[in-house]
Amino acid sequence: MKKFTVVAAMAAAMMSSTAAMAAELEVTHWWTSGGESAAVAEFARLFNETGNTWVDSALAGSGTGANPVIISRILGGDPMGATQMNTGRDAEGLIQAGLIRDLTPLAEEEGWKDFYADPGLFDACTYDGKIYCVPVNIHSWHWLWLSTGAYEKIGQPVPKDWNEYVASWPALREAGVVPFGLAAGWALNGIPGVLLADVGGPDLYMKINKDHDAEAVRSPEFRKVAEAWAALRDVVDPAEVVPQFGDVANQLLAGEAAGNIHGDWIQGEFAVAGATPGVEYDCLPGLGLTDRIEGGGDAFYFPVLPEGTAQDVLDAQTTLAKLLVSKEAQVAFNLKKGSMPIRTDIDLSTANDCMKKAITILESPEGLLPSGETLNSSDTQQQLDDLNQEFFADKSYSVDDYIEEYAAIIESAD
Amino acid sequence: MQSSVSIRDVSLNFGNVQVLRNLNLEVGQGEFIVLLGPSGCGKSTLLNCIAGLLDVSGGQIFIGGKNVTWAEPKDRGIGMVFQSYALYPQMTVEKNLSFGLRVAGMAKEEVNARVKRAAEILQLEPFLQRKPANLSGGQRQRVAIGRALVRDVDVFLFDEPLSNLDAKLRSDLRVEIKRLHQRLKNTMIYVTHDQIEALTLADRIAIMKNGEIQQLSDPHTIYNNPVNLYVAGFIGSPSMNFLQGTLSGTSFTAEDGTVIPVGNYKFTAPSSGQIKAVLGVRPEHIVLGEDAQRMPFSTEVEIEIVEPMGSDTLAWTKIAGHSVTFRADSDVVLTVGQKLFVGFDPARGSLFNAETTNRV
Amino acid sequence: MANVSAVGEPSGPRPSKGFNPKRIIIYGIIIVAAMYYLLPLYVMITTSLKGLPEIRLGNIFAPPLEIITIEPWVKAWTSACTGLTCNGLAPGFWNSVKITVPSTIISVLVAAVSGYALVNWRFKGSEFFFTCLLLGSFIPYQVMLYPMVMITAQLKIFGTLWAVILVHTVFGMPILVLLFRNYFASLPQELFKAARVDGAGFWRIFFQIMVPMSLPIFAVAIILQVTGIWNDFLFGVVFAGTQNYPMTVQLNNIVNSTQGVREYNVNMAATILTAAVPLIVYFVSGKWFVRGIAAGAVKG
Amino acid sequence: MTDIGRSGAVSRPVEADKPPGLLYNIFVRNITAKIAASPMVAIVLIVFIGCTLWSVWFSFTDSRSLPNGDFVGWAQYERLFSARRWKISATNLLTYGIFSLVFTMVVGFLLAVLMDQKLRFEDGFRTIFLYPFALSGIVTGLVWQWIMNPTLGLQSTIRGLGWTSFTFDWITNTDMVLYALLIAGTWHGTGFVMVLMLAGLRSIDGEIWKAARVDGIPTWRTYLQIVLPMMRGVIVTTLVIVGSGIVRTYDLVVALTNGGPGLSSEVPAKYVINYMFTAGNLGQALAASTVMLLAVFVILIPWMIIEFGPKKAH
Repeated sequence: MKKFTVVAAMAAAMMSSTAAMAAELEVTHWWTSGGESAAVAEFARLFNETGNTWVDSALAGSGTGANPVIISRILGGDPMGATQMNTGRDAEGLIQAGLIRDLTPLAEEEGWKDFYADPGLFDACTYDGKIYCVPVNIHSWHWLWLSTGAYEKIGQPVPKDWNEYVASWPALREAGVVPFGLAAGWALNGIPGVLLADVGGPDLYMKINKDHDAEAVRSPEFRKVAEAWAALRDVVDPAEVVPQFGDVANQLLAGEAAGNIHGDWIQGEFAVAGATPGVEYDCLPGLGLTDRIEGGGDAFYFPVLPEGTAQDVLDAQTTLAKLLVSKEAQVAFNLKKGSMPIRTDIDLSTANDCMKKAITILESPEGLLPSGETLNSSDTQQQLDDLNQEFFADKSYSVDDYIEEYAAIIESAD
Repeated sequence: MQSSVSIRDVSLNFGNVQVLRNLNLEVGQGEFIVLLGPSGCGKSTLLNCIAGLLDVSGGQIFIGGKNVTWAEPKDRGIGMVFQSYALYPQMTVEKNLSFGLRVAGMAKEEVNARVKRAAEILQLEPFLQRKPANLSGGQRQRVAIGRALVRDVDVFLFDEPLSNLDAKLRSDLRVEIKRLHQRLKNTMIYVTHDQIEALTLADRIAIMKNGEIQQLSDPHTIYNNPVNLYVAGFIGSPSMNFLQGTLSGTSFTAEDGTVIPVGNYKFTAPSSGQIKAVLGVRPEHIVLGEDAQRMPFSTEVEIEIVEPMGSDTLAWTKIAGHSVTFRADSDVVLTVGQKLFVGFDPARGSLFNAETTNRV
Repeated sequence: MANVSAVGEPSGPRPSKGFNPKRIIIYGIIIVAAMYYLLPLYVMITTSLKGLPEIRLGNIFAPPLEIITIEPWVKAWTSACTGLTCNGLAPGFWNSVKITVPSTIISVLVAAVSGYALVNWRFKGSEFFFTCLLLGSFIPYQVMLYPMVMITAQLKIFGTLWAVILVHTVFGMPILVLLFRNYFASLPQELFKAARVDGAGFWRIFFQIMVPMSLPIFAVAIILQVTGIWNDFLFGVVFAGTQNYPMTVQLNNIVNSTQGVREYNVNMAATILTAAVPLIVYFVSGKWFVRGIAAGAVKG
Repeated sequence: MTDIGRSGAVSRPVEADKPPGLLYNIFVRNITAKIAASPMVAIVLIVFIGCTLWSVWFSFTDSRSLPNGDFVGWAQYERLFSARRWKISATNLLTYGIFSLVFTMVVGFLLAVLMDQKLRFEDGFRTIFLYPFALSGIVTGLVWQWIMNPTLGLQSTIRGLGWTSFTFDWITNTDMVLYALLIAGTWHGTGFVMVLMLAGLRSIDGEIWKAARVDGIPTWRTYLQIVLPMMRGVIVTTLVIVGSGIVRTYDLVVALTNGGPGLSSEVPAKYVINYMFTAGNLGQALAASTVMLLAVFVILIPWMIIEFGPKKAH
């Protein structure tokens, strides 16, 4: 992965010295992990090939590291050329203030909606009927990653769905294998949503997240979800929690941990380590229980640049926006990132087995459930995260209390 | 002799610096000794050694006949009063007085009795419940003395106790300390750089310089028969007039040739040959006018500066080429430029060997 | 104590009792405490000198046994990645210098003048302003972020070094003004009065009389500001502009991202490198710091 | 020294024949001093007062990620006080704050007393105790996370030495995580407290010590009953500095535990920042910060009155 970044940097250096007319465009993002930066390097490479220069501003840590910087720089009148940003309400304020470039004309000209796998992906980018951002991938939390090595140790076949996996826990424990590898902090936050959609089913998921139906939370179906969540809580030993999700990837590859629910970007880590699905690890989309997965995208926004900005730079914004969704960029980026491309009309023959599974799901018209991020405000999401963190950490927190708290948050959700 | 405090061959070094040099001092029971000297002469250091606040580098210290060289301050039977009062600011006067006793585990009645007595002696009764911050400087110093008093000890040590007070209070408190000594009759060792305090309070004064005692005598002797130039110059205000010259036999020849007969001077030893010498004369021993003519030495001088002091008048002039001050009665009218006769009796003066600086 | 025996008549210095149990206990405690305080630094340094396999084997307290490698240091300094640029910490170091030097100078000067004005040129409400400053020191900095962005944007200095200087001046004010105010109050007022009688004005008294007498407290203020500003992440990155991302941004990127295998040794080397400037400041000038604190901070 | 007129202070006597009016007093008198103090005044008025009022105002709105919401009355506060995470955060801060304050003050004082014993290498020891103060909260958190991490740190090392039942899992243990925070926090802060205390000890008149020795008061009692009460000024200054640091505790928590496990080490400053930047609920964040500020006011104002109120005259 180092090679790509070095090549990109060299390319950038050469471009800037030879193509004097080219514009420099600063791009902020928080893709700093191994797989992520390899993926973003593909964007940078392609952008630099257009004669422009990608000035990279990476800031680790989306919420606390990057977000304050990005928002305050746009607000303060020192905007970057383009930026990754959380979709939804964060951007809404900036859009209202007229600080984000309207991409509707470009989208129509390029016919984006025609080739996007799911036009619903634009929902998160749309405000007052206009499009303000470019989703560049679809990623999903709905994956159960399993370690083939761990199951060899206990002499059992690799589970085919969540239930088999749960059944294997005692044997794993006995063999000294960590049943569920977990990274500290935010890595926990995606798991309850996965259980909700896959153990509880898509209907329950939509009732709760879209309709904010508190009664659905009090239903027996949701209780099953909560119990699964509690079971997971009980099998995880807090002392075994590792600092980063990349560490979990390593645990799985080493057979030290048996399974993990995590977003598809963990594949980037597997890829960096040179592992192949079906050999060192296995993957079950929808936990092997359902063929519909929830997904959302990372998106790029283009701030309105201050008056007097050279036309070159404005053109460079347009160039980048077009490039991000181009076939070439989509293939290159998503293969590195481990996420699904936003278009299905491209050749992904080099994709690995896991991605192919995902593409199959995506090709079915109903395959993609809208992401919780777009249905709930980040405020509600934060409250749910807080509840889940607390529930998970406190083994005496009862399922009944959990359901009641959950219902209360859903009731007040807007 | 009944010795209360006895200092034997005490020396103290801080690194290479010798602060006290083989010092000996016997203090009698009930005696009031003042250690006098300029700052840095070692007087406070010596007091701290006696108190046990500093360890000596050599020698022994006896208090009340006991060898206390290695004893803790509290076991030496001393009480001490400090320049900054060193009162415990957050405690009332009463607590300040009693704290040490209570820490030592003394019975309550006894503590109360002692505090009561000290407060009575020092007239502190009205202030017992006040904190030091609400007392005047003089009152604070009395509390500090009281803290030594309640310890019911034989030896009181005072470390420049009055130098933080203004002139008026200082002279008031000086009298109080004298009165206290007369009443209590215990041994007091008192450090000061103020010669008036020393002269008024002391039974004996020890003049110190460079960690050594220069002279240890009663105030009268110190004043009239200083053993060396240093003591002579240090004691007395305005200080003693010095005339440089040569001494041969019974005649002193000043540098400008003026001859002063010193035949009636009481030499410490018979003089031999001719030596370089200094003749010291106190300003108040110089007399004017007709009286001057009767003195073994007299001369006519011109007044240069006149300083009326109220009780008397100081005048500046030159004798034998040296600047000289003399004291005249306040009735005598002196004017600048006036010429008159002055004279003195060398017998009342002091003669020093200019090389050894010792009295001859 | 009155043992007047022939043998042991006390004389000369008090004998030190061979080994004095009290001293031994004191040194014992202080050495144990010192070890506790040094432990993290030790762990950082040894970890940064170990190879990755050795780190994963366990004992974090063991000294590097196999090979002492400075490769992590070289990597952290020259080639660790921030996103796509892999120039290590070196560029950030110079950016941090660019931010720290002017911010320190200006914030300390402003605070010194304010403290001086508070003590010697009292004006109506000066105590009120000072009280507000002290209370202000309890507000989490981040709360001020939006308003400060708007203020600097209004002043048209957002994204420049001036903005970051302003922000550090603002947030350095409470403690620095407290220090200077206390210190100036402890100087003899006669000096100030004498200078005024001599006809010296505000600035002349400040520069020719107060400043030369206040070097200890300036040392404290400079030490506090240099370390504080150097360690800052948020203000530097938000206000100083794209060209001036401080070193802490790179540190944050290096330690908070998983580059495949987590390179603990590189992380630790990067951490030490980033902390080096404040650490050196303390190791070298700790004495002045202590002296200055003793001179200034003691008065309530 | 003859530049009369450069300062209003000096030129004032010239106009002494007419009594200065109010306007004169406000604007002209000591004009240079006022200009010089104007940055401070501006900072106080605009930033510390202005921004505080701004925050308080927007805490009554439903502002999302940008300050542009509508007035909603007490709604944000109602929600704040019913939020479990806020309650946990506030309780945590209270527990951590009290422990941390007591601990840093006591340890700092004890270290200062030890340093006061005429040690050899005093400078060296002092630097050792002080250097953590030079490190940022992030670095402190990272290092201690590394040491206290059960799978890589102290626990595994000691187990590796043969004591297999040894447990030191505070950062992953809900009940103990605050104490893990305390270890790192006191490690970071005690050196500074020690320096302040040492300065306080050294500022005490040496004759007090002599008097206490003559009175036969044991050393520990002298420290406790005489010297400590005399250091009131230093102690108050230290409390304010340490206290303001504790209230703002954020970096350390983020780096060490990130509020976990669960919510068990959440603190108010983190609540504010999370809702401000991650959850995009500025109104909620500002309501929380307003409550924090109010709490500080309640504690500090009585002290301010005692400390600065009556003795205005210098």
